[in-house]
Amino acid sequence: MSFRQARHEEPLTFEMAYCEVGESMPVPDGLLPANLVRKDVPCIPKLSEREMVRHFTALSQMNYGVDSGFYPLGSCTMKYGPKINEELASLPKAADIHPLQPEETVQGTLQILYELQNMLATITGMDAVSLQPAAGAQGEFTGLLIARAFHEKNGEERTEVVLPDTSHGTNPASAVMAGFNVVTIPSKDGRVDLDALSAAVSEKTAAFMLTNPNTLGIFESQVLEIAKIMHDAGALLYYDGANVNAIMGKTTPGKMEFDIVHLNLHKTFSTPHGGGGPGSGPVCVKERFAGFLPVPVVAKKGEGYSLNYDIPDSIGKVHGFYGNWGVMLRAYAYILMNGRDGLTEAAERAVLNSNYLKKLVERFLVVPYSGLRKHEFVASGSSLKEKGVRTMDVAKRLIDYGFHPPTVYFPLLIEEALMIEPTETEVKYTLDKFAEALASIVKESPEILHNAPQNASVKRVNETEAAKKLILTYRDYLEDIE
Amino acid sequence: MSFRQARHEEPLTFEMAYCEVGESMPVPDGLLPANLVRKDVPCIPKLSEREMVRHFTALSQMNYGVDSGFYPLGSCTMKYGPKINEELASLPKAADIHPLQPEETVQGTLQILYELQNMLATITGMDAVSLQPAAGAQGEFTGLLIARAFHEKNGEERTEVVLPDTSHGTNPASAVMAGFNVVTIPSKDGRVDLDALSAAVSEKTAAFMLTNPNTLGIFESQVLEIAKIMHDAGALLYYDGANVNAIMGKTTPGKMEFDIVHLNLHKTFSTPHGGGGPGSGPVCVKERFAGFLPVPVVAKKGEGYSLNYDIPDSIGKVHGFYGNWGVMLRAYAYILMNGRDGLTEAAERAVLNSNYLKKLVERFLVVPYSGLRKHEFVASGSSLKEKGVRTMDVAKRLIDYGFHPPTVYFPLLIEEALMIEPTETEVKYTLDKFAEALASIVKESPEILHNAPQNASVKRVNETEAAKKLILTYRDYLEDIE
Amino acid sequence: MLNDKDVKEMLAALDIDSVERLFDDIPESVRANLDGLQEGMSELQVRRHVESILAKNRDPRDTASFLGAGAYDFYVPAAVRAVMSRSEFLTSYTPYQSELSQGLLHALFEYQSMMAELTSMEVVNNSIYDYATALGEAILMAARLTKGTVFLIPEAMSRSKLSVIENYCRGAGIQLRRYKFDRTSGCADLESMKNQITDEIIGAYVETPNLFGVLETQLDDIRGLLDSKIFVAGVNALSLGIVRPPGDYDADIVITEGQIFGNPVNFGGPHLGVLACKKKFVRKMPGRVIGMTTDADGNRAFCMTLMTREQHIRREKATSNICTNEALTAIATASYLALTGGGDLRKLAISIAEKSRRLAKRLDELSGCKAPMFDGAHFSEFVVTLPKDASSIASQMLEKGVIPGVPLSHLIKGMENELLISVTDKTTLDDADSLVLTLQEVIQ
Amino acid sequence: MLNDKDVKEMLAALDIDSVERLFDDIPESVRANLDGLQEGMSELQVRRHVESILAKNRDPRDTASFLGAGAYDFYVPAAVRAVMSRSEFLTSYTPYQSELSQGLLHALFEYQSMMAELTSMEVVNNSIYDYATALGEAILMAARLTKGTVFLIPEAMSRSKLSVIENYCRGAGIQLRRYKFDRTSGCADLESMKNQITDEIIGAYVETPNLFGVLETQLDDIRGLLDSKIFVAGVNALSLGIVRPPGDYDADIVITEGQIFGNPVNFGGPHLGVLACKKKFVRKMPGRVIGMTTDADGNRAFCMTLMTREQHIRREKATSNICTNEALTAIATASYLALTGGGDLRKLAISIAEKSRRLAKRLDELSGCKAPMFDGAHFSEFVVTLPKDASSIASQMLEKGVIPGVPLSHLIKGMENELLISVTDKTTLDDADSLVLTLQEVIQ
Ligand SMILES: Cc1ncc(COP(=O)(O)O)c(C=O)c1O
Ligand SMILES: Cc1ncc(COP(=O)(O)O)c(C=O)c1O
Repeated sequence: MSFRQARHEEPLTFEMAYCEVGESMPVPDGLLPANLVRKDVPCIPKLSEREMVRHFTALSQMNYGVDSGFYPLGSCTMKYGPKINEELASLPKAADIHPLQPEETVQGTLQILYELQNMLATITGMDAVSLQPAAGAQGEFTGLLIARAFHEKNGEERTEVVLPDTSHGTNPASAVMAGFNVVTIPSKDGRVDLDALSAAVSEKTAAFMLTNPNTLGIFESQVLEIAKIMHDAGALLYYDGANVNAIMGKTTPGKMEFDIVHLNLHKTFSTPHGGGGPGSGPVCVKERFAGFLPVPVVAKKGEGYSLNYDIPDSIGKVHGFYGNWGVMLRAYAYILMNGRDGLTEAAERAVLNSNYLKKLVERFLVVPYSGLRKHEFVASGSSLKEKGVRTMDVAKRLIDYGFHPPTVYFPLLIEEALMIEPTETEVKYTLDKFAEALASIVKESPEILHNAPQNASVKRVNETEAAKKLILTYRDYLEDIE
Repeated sequence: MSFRQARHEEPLTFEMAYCEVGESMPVPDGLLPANLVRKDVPCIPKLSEREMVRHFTALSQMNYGVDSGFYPLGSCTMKYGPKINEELASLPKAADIHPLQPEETVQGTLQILYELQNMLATITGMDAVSLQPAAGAQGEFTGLLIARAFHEKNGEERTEVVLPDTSHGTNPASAVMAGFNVVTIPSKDGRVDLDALSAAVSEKTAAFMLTNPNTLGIFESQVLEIAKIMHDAGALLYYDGANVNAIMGKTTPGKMEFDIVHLNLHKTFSTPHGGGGPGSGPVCVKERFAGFLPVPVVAKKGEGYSLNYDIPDSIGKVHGFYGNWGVMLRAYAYILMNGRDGLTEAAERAVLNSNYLKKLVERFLVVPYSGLRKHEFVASGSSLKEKGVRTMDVAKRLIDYGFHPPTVYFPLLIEEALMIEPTETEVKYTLDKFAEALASIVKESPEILHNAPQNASVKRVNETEAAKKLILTYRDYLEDIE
Repeated sequence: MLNDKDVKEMLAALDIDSVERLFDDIPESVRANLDGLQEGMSELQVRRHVESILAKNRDPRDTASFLGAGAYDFYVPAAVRAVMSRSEFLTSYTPYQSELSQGLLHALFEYQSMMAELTSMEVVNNSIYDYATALGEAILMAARLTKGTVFLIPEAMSRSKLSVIENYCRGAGIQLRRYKFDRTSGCADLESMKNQITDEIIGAYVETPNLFGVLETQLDDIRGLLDSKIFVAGVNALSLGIVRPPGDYDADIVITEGQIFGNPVNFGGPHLGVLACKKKFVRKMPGRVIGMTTDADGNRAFCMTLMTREQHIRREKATSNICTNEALTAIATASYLALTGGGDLRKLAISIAEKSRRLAKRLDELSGCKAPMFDGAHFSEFVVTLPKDASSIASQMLEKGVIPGVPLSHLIKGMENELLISVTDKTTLDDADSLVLTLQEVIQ
Repeated sequence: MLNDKDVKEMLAALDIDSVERLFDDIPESVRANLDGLQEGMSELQVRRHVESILAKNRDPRDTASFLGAGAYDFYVPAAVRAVMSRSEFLTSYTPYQSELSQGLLHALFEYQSMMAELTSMEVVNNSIYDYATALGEAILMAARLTKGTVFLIPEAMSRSKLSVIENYCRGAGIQLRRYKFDRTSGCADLESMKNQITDEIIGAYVETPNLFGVLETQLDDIRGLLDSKIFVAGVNALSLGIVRPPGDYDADIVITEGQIFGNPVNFGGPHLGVLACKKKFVRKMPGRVIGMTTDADGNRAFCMTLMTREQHIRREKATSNICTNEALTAIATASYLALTGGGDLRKLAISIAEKSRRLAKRLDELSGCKAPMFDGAHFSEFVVTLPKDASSIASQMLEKGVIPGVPLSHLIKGMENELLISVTDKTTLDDADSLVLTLQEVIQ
């Protein structure tokens, strides 16, 4: 007996029911000027509640989440999120609060946000916090806008952001969105190459973006030297906090002399990833950048709390309201529940799991760079190339064993990369099983691997065809089959 | 592409984690007398929340409910239950109310129960209602205890309950539990044989139990004659309300001159069946039996509501508290939401679906007895016997097509019975698909049918071995493998 | 709903012009409509309507409450609710088709196994409606196992429970007789029991903790007294974290209430009647049982077994009429127990017993109060004797926002000044403080 | 957690004696602990703690509220929440491995299709954070499609939205210029727009209904004015049940807020930024897109497509930095739309427009009030002009339990006496009555 994902013959909703387009459903006279009236009823088929629920239930069974099994997607921290968080976030007093309610009617929410700001300041070792960015990437964008405003205020025109080749794709993309040119420096032995860094830094450098531990899972032990290089050059050190899960209770970006930090609440602080989102990417800064944070920041006001818009150098806003409150509330509950010891233990267990699994995987796959890892490690599938097997084949085959594959082909400096982050919520039993599966996959025939997966709801998906045909809606589909 | 149920290699919780039995976990001195202290810690392994949730999530995917697909289990009315019911039943003001709270603190609950009593009286055409029985079978038991008490009060010793051979298994079982002897009469043309009934009825007869429409889905049109026979003999007419779904808005047991009725709230009034329960089986009676109902009944008291224990001839209690309030609340919400027209339409659509599907099925299977059906119909697989195929094989093969099989081998008077109840919440598309599946199964080879199912999480289960080995706990299993 | 395209096509296939034709077999003489009901509402209206009515209830968030007596408001972890909401469990029914229902069967097998460990019994069924009906079924089962006609039950039994079992015994003609309790310890009076043990006796029911919250100490003696008669033990499931389990003193049939593990109090239902027994008695057991077996490929599989005991096969010869049971609450309990584990169950039981002790002690210090009333050992519940009528004290305390417990007079006769007090893991120190302070005020 | 059996075995395998060894690579000089945080709590404690803080919030159950301005408190059906709670959706991430994620991909493809129908656009992505950021991305996208450097936006735009798009435009060096509105109708002033259309113009953003709740009437004229420049339309998604969709007037890029369909207001987030465009522009679009394709057996399958636009492949050349998006709210919206269908959406839109009309009329009858302030057509929201400062009237009304709407001065400058009022399907007649009565009292 082995894993097999459910398979349901689910049509599209458009194929299950018909649109009422043709039916006359006039807009009452005089309700709108005639030239504004929509003639047709939108072609959205209506399902009964039974049909709708059954449809999405079937679809859900053809999807895989952390609650379905091991999901070692490197860099994404797919840890289990306690169910209590979901219940709290759906309480009417949390979910049905309107963002424009008068302050005195949202004191509960403001108190939680205020306390969360303080908790995150403690966890990061920073001084001031904005909870507004709606995801990690937006945190980066916000942080870089702050850096930009800071330099501008100082009358400096700094146009470049430097980052290592191991950095996450959002880092360069955010830098560009914030108006910077990107300078990528190569790594050395899996860490920042200090010489390359020194060479790249100049009076044009606005900031260096780094995640520590980096995306190879390696701790950048020379971080204080890096900080010195940057600060000596008048540039800032930006911390991509996606990997804070590995260091809670051991060190902080503040202590490592970073200037600006973003966190991914949906990673370290357990919000389920929702099939892609929502997330939350707070920005934490040292005192001298506090005046640049987005408005509003939650402040204490007498006995109560208020939204403070009075931030002189504020960059303004990056979200229509205050960011993803629903995610912040979950993070707040998670931090409360774990407390200082719980968070520290989470980091410890995450790192233990990662090093243990690395040890197992090293028996049959190369894991470039020796030494300790933090929350994740990157193995290379390059040894399989000679038998015509790519890392993607290994990934697809892992599906047949009931595991979600790791992140593949990233970071780019590792050939045929498999980036594995077990997280602290997994137990040894699962890690052993995963390593066993990987070990046997490595030995399997290319045929098997090329034809994987066999046990998912579909066989290997033709992504090339998708990009060529571009069927992006039901209407596209109807045109295509004509 | 076709249906395939999920399959997960789920161990038993006992195999996932270890028991802390061996570990010392002393009970503090003096907390209990030494001879009362449990020495060992109960051997129940502890899973982390992640493991527990993942385990039961995997198990759930290997289970099939109405939300998974068509579930035409005859007699069980597997209709879709609106999700709002679940939310209402889990509100703290519904779920966290203690049954022994003072009346003034549970006025909301009492009001709902009071209104529900009245609604059910209207729907059944009866005069008084007890919500206490926890399921249909307990409703029967309660109803028969009332019949018994009624006759006893009249100084009559009536020891027999008569019922047709089409009656549900709980009917005779309940009659015996209530202390009656059971007299079963054969049916004629799928209906009660009036001659057989007359012959069976005597001064010993306490009641005749009937469901109308009966379990063949046939309406007993002679019900008033039946009532006359019973009442002339001084016996009562008991209505098994499991099939009320078929007649709401068209007739009532009251109008049909039944004396005592039970309903299955979890069938007609949409509570999900929960893998076997909970249910709720209110008993509704004509005025002359009101004084025998279980205590308490909810009564109006001034502006408020109270639990009335002052019922002179009450049979007493059949449940530790007041029955399954959680189920009653769902039924209340369901009746509110549907209203008179909604309930009538539900019956109409249920009957339409049943007759339509019967029409389709008749093309390739015998459906004994001609004419209209109400909510369900019973087909016979007898024609397949010659090729060595039993109804159970057909049922198992339906699984491969993604359908839950109908009730099989009941009622007994139909050879190789397949008892099919589509319910009103299904659409034509599903009925057509089901009939298609059945049509092709009938033509499939015996090999295929004997080896079905192939697409469930396991292959055909060996029930004989289960009964022989009797492995009923993990401990039994350990002993067995030794 | 009834004028859509589907309906038209189906009517055409049936060759009729209106759905009404399908009801031609219902004679005019019995026609009746639903005009007594109101029109339907939208989901939003229903929600508002129900919420506005329920707002009249007071719940433990408003009002500190010390009610127990069979329903215990323990915390239900969110993860248990998450499991309960899995619609594949929620919307399924009795697993008649085992191949499609392995998930439920597997979970129920685990439920059986965990409950067996907890009670130290060999077999556990898949649920009876609640504690009281489980006791009723246990007595009927006991009667099937022996030739007797009389069953012994404790004098101290709540009216409700007594009434339920009287009803269960009525049909089978079983007579109930009562044995006394010791007025000092609150335990069973063994002399009284012994005196009544004759040939016609089926067996006896012993409750521990009993109505007074007192733990029975002479269980081995009772076993001895009963000899080959059937020993039915009723226990508090959580107490078994620290208290000797019934298997240990050789009980034959055990009942308990599973609600305490992962189910809300629900105004008394759905609850979870647990019934366990020795394996040699399993063929006389009521209700469903799941067995482990294999499938055609030899893989592990589960199915319902011993179905020939049940009504759908055996009809009037069945061991019970039970059909719809409380499976979903059993799943909740299984997930609760898996999340808790034996060790934490023991810790929880210890903390509850200690909390109960502390509270009793504080109440005992109030003038005119004695707590616990009885000498015997207690678990989570105890009786306090008050200087005045407990019902009226309780009413006065309610006005001050405290529900201090169940006046014993609501449960049995002749104990007017007594109040039954229960604590759970939700009982806070604040709750305890307000109980003590409010009681003090009221009795002054 | 860290002294269990597993840990011991893992440490042994790693040949170290303590987990602390795994942190030897973190120099002493940067060590820091979490002593600033408190100790952990149990789940029950966390629940109570959070609930007690949240109790300080007032929600629409306590307080009639007419707030809108971008967040709309429509009823979320229980069935939508049931779908949202399916943990296979909830706990998954971006469907990088399409074979294992067909369910999500399928649902998102349906989302794209339904939103395309609603807007009459060809392509819809899988979400931007919210409306304001979707607008920011839309302007950046427009800039990629043309050579211009200046983008036209309406004068009447809320401070927040303006600030967000200014930040989005900053890096790209896009200049924002404003076109005026007509003081009578509240619609765009076409002269003002026309005058500003020069070679350097990228395009223009038109909002309908706009900040004042006024529906733009001259959409075809605007399209004509803009010629080959990019026409970005911002709409109220529900209004499209009855109002001409942007595809109909040939908009190039469309943004809207999907929160209104099946998502709670959530104090402003998570919301659902919707971004649609013409298919010919899809390669310049930000965010994820799902395509239909086949699997190795030729069966229908779905996958993310055009990923070379995205940051994880394209890095600094990506069309956006967006990675984590709002997929779950898109699923909620898909399920909401499937449950509602086009016809009921139209009915809902009609009933909301009518409700809004009725309310405006009642307010207009109050002395010193004018509602709606503008002549133009409205959908669900309108501005009322009050005889006095709107902020202080709102404060006084709050004391009487009504939140009457958003004082316009909170959103833009120079409109002190104006209040923006919005209705939803949750707004009852009672709510409307208390708004009218309370306002009457306060302005007297
Ligand atoms: C290292 C790193 N940085 C940044 C991000 C971007 O964060 P988000 O997806 O929340 O926008 C990620 C997300 O995968 C990441 O792993
Ligand atoms: C006709 C009929 N009567 C009685 C019952 C028993 O009801 P319950 O299962 O609620 O005890 C059933 C249940 O299947 C039934 O179908």
